[in-house]
Amino acid sequence: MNLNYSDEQQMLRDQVQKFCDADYSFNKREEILKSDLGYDADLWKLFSELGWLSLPFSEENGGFGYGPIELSVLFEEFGKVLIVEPYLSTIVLSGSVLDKSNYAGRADLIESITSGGSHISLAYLEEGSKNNYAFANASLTSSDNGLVLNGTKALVLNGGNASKLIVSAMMNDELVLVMVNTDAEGVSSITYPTIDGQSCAEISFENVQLDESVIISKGSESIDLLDNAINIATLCISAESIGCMIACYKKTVEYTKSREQFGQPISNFQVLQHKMVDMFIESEVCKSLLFKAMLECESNEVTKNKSVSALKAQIGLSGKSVAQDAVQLHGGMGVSDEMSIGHYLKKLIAVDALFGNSNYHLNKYSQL
Amino acid sequence: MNLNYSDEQQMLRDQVQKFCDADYSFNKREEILKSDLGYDADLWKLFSELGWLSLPFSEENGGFGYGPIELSVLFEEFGKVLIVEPYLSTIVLSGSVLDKSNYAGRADLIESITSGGSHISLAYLEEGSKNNYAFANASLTSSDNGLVLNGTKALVLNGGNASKLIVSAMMNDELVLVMVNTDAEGVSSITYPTIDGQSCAEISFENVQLDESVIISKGSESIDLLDNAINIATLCISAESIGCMIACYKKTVEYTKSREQFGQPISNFQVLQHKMVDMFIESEVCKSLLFKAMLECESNEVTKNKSVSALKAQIGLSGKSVAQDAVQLHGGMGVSDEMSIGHYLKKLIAVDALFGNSNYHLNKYSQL
Amino acid sequence: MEINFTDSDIKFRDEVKAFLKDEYPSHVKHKQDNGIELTKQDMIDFHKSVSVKGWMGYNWPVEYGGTGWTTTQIYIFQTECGLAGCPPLLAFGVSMVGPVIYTFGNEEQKSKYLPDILNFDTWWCQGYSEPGSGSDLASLKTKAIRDGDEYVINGSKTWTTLAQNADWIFCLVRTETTAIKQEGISFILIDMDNPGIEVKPIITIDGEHEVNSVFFTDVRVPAANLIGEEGKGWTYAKFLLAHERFGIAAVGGSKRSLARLKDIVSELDNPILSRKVTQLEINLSSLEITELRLLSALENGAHPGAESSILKIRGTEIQQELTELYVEAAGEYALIYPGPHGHGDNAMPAGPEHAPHSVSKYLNMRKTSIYGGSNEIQKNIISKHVLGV
Amino acid sequence: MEINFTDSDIKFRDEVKAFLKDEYPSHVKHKQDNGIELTKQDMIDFHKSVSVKGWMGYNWPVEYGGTGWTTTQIYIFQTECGLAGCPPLLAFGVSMVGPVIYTFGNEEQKSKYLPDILNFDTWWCQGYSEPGSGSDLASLKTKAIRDGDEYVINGSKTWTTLAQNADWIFCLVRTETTAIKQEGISFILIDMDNPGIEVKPIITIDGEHEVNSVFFTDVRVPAANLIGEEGKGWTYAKFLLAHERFGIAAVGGSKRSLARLKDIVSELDNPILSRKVTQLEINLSSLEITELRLLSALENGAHPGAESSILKIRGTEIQQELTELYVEAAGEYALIYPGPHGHGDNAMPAGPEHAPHSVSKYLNMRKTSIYGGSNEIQKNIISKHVLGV
Repeated sequence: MNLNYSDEQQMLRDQVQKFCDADYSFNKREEILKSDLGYDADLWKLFSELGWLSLPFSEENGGFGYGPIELSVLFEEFGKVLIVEPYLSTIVLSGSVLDKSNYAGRADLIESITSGGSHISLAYLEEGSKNNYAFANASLTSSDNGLVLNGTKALVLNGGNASKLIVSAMMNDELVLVMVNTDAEGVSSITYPTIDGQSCAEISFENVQLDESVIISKGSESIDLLDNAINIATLCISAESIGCMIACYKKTVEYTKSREQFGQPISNFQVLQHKMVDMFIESEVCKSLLFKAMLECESNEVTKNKSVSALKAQIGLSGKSVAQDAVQLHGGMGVSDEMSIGHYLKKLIAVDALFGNSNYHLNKYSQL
Repeated sequence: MNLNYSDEQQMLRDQVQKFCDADYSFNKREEILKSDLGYDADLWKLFSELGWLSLPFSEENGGFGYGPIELSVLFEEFGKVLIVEPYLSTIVLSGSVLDKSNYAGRADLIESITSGGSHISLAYLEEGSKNNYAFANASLTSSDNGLVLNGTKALVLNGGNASKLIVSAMMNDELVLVMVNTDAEGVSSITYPTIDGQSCAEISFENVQLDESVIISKGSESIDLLDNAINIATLCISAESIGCMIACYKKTVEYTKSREQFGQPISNFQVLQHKMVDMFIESEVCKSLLFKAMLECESNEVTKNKSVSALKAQIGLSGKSVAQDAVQLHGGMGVSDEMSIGHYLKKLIAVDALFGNSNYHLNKYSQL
Repeated sequence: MEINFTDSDIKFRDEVKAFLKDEYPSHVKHKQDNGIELTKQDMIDFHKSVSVKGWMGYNWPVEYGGTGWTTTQIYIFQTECGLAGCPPLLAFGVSMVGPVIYTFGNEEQKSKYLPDILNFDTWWCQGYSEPGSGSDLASLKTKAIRDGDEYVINGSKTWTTLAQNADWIFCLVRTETTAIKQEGISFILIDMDNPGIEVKPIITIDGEHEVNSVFFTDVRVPAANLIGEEGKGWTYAKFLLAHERFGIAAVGGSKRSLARLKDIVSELDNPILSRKVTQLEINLSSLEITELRLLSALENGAHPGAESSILKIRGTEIQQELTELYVEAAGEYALIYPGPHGHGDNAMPAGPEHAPHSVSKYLNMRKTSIYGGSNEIQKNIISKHVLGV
Repeated sequence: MEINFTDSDIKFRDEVKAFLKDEYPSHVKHKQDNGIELTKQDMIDFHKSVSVKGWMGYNWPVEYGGTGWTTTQIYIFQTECGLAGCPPLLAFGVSMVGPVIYTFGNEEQKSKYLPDILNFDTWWCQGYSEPGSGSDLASLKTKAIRDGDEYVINGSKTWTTLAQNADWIFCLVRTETTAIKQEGISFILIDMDNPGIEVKPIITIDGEHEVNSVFFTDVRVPAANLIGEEGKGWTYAKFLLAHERFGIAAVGGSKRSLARLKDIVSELDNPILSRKVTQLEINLSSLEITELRLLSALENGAHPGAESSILKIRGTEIQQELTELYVEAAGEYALIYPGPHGHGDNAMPAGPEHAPHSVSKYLNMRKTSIYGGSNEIQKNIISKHVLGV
């Protein structure tokens, strides 16, 4: 048993941390959010050059073959400064599907995203699918000219910036994943802002003509690919949340020490001190559950699913509690959009909404 | 709308409070608990002389015809000093059944209990009945010589001191209530201490011979009698709990003001102050729910049951939280049996166990 | 003890209901029902409808043009407005500066300001908080220096709600530097049109522009605008805070919001969320009775003091938790953030109908445990004044 | 990073399991499994079984007769003992006074006391708290006045666990009155057979006699019993507190208790209670990993400090909540209180088998958030030392 980070992992953390401290101030982030893309294309290129975009890909696909521990290091640091670049969507979600698939074009596509050149989004959800991604209303049917895709996918992360989509649909009662160009005829989308400053899209497919080569996987393989991608993504956003929680208590400590009321720094008030201690404890508790989930990734289905659901459920509860207290202890400043603290709250609420919220996972956990 | 106590109610409170302050010290209570009876027969006589034992009975049965508001005044004050006399069992539970029944012998029996001369206990529960008192495994069957009672009743409050029992049993698929002498042949009991210093009994009936005159009620009338008695008893123990909670925060305020640590009274610590405020708020919140339940006693079934379940659920939650905090803030002294504070915790845990605990009533509430 | 209202109170309630049914402007109602942000004109239209009915002075004595209602009637009026989904009546004029003027102002001031408040011809805002003062209100620094018949005001106020719409502001200003900071504070009325006043928006985390910073640079205000005595402003400010005791529990609005939440959750098959709704319903019903108990005590001549801080604490906790449960009910659709202006009437939001505004409402409500004396301060007050600690 | 134990740790764990299976005295096991209170002799029998195995010094270096185990091995040993339902190993000798003696004592003291600790021939108790000192330990007043070759001790100690069974007591005493209260405190060992010592039971709310008051009247103790230097007792006391860091989380015992609770609750059709059990299970699994993380950091040469207060806070919260849920599972049968001695082996308790001891255990566990530095004090420690507030 050894729950310490390796030297290599520690080096990665130092590298990411250095970047975040130096090049990702809250003002910089605000500027990025105001831009049309909603992320910084230059920084994305830099991520590529630093090798970060290649971290999780297998060596055969040109990656570093890193696992969830390294990803969690990256995401924890990302969380601390609220990075908005679409790493989760392009690299973790779509990247994992491609990396594990037997899709013929995967090497080129992985190269296209790890080079920072293009984005692929995963369109696996539909309205009302309630986190059950083993089924879709979208359909892929055979026609004289090949295949026809119809349906509407919901909440496609970064969908507005993607040139390609991995879409789940039913074909002969089997779930298939297919690769679709966003500029194909019959594809239309509406982009919505998300609470955490990013964006997602509702994408409709109306008689989109495809050929057999677009099929990535069929049946249980599709479900396995989605399961794997979403599990890893869940670990990533949990690590990101822990970064947010750490930032929340540190910023709150700093703020309450500097803020004077009734002739003394408000950090002198014991009730505030204990609230900050609770925030610290919540972040530590979540970190422990993250460790458990990361280290049980390769265990049997039940163990793995239990540890992921325990983690995600707790992240939802703790994240909300920590960020709400952070806002409360910042007083009026806490609800001001100019201060960073409220944006951690928004990120943590966004994380809870992703991949099943706290209620969903508590319920799932108790049924496993 | 008027949520103030009337002058008459206020006078009753003053009278009870005066008695409790003057004649029911914690040491006195400790002595009473060590006695064989487990309550003070002289005080019980005094309660009778003061008219307290007659409060809830209708005027035709020689009582004052008072309702739940007056009973709640009495019980709130009782709760503040942890009165152990068996008012709940004899007067509220058995008394209510008799008072509302058409039982021929009710006037004499009510006279026998309000005079302080004897105790009657209500034997309506069985092991595993899960608060469903509309059904019993105990059976009343006809025989050549009259009726025969068989079965075992559980958790009969004050059962060891009762000369008579009101027993629920099934007869021809109907619930009946019958009056049984505890010295009848075939009646045996084991007495158990309860957490709050009182006692209850498990009572077995083995071929107990009875005649038709013992039948108090049949069918839906039995259920109505039990419903009414248990609802009123629930209001009473809720009021008692509120008395306990008030005592808890007042005693804790007093203790923390007198207890010095690190060179100052520990009441100076803001975390302790806010915990005491929370204790105060919980007691107020419960009082409001008690008012609602008392005032909706005569409403339709759903309204009445909802308000009683909301009350009992909250009493369980708040009572535990308040008393646990009281113990915690008393530090080591809080867990010492010599101090009164721990006994409030025990009383509040006992109250939660009675008539369906917090979980039971939350569940019931959500299904109404 | 009697939980039901008297016949005359019931008659009064019916009158309020009828008013709300018939005269609450339908375009405002439509927007409120659909979570669409109200414009300044919408707010004026709503308040004018109350004015026209003669009810703007709902908590004022008759002699100043108020309704002279009993505490119970005021409670009924507020609760019914909440149940009908009205926006809260703006407190700044009728509940804040108005009572200060008719209690401490001179005759000239009364006749100058009170009618405009009752007609909602003046939109008032409140200049109390300053950058750096927070819950320690008396540490305020904005200076008013007497110069002939005028005061010259320099300094700044913050968290000024809807200052962008306001015609006048009432301010606490420092007219003297004293050893005890509460002394030396005065209460003054300032026309927002005065040169030297600058209003800068503060955008809150829900993306709304509801509050502002207000900067005063050499603003010259007639000395006649001073209320009462110079240096007694803190007394008037405390009077004002005590005056606004009820309504803060927001029982009516919360009941309305809970009813809708229950409808939504009943469709969801989400036992954990249902359980939370049950507990919230119990909490709300206890809050309602707690408010009625305090009301009863008041009508009975008692003077419940710091106990009413419970209404602030529990009322805001419930308002906040309601919005949290809406967010939970929105599930994955809580991710989408349409912003405070929503999708307007045209664009079709994605996901279930109740989802789009859940998060902005949630974020907006975070302020309630901070403003009006944070909930921590309320607990300090109870600790000191009720428990004597 | 690797969550699994190494092969040699697994081998070690199997050895511990085998020991517990074969040599944990069966009469003790029977009583523990059935919630029957242990006698003094039962406790001795259990400790002797560990002694005989050579494991009493499980957290001592080899040179003093300890096992020299790694932190991981210590963790495994403690956890397996908890999982097997063993009573906790009494800390007073082996984990408290023992390390103080081998670290600060002289050779004579080492050879006099250590072997008896390892053989469990001496039952130690701890004389720290005094009436009135509470969490402010350094305010202690018990005096030790030097008189020739002896100290004369006057004063009293309280909350002295199992003093009624103890042969010796280690005490903090005041040998000098100093401006800084931490100075002037000394650490001394006292034979409980000394004349002038009186032990009075304190009965706790669960009805148990577990703690005592100990009164010292002109008790004469050889000066040779003083550990280290006069006036340095506070240093040794702090060392002792830091030494006992792990195990306080009680993960093994809580896991055992949770498993049984889950069995009980699975029969109950009580969704609200089930929900609480789920959350508790998650909390316990996070606590387990938190302890392992600190353990790993320790083994890696780091010095986690106040972070370990989390183990105390969360560990006791979980222990307490477990007993709360047992009480809830007992339903109406929580009313019956068999007392700490239960019904013995003969009388048949009423109600479901799991109910009778639920309340006494619940009441007993209330102490855990109070003793060993209350949970409020632990939060003060984290606030100061981790957050720097």
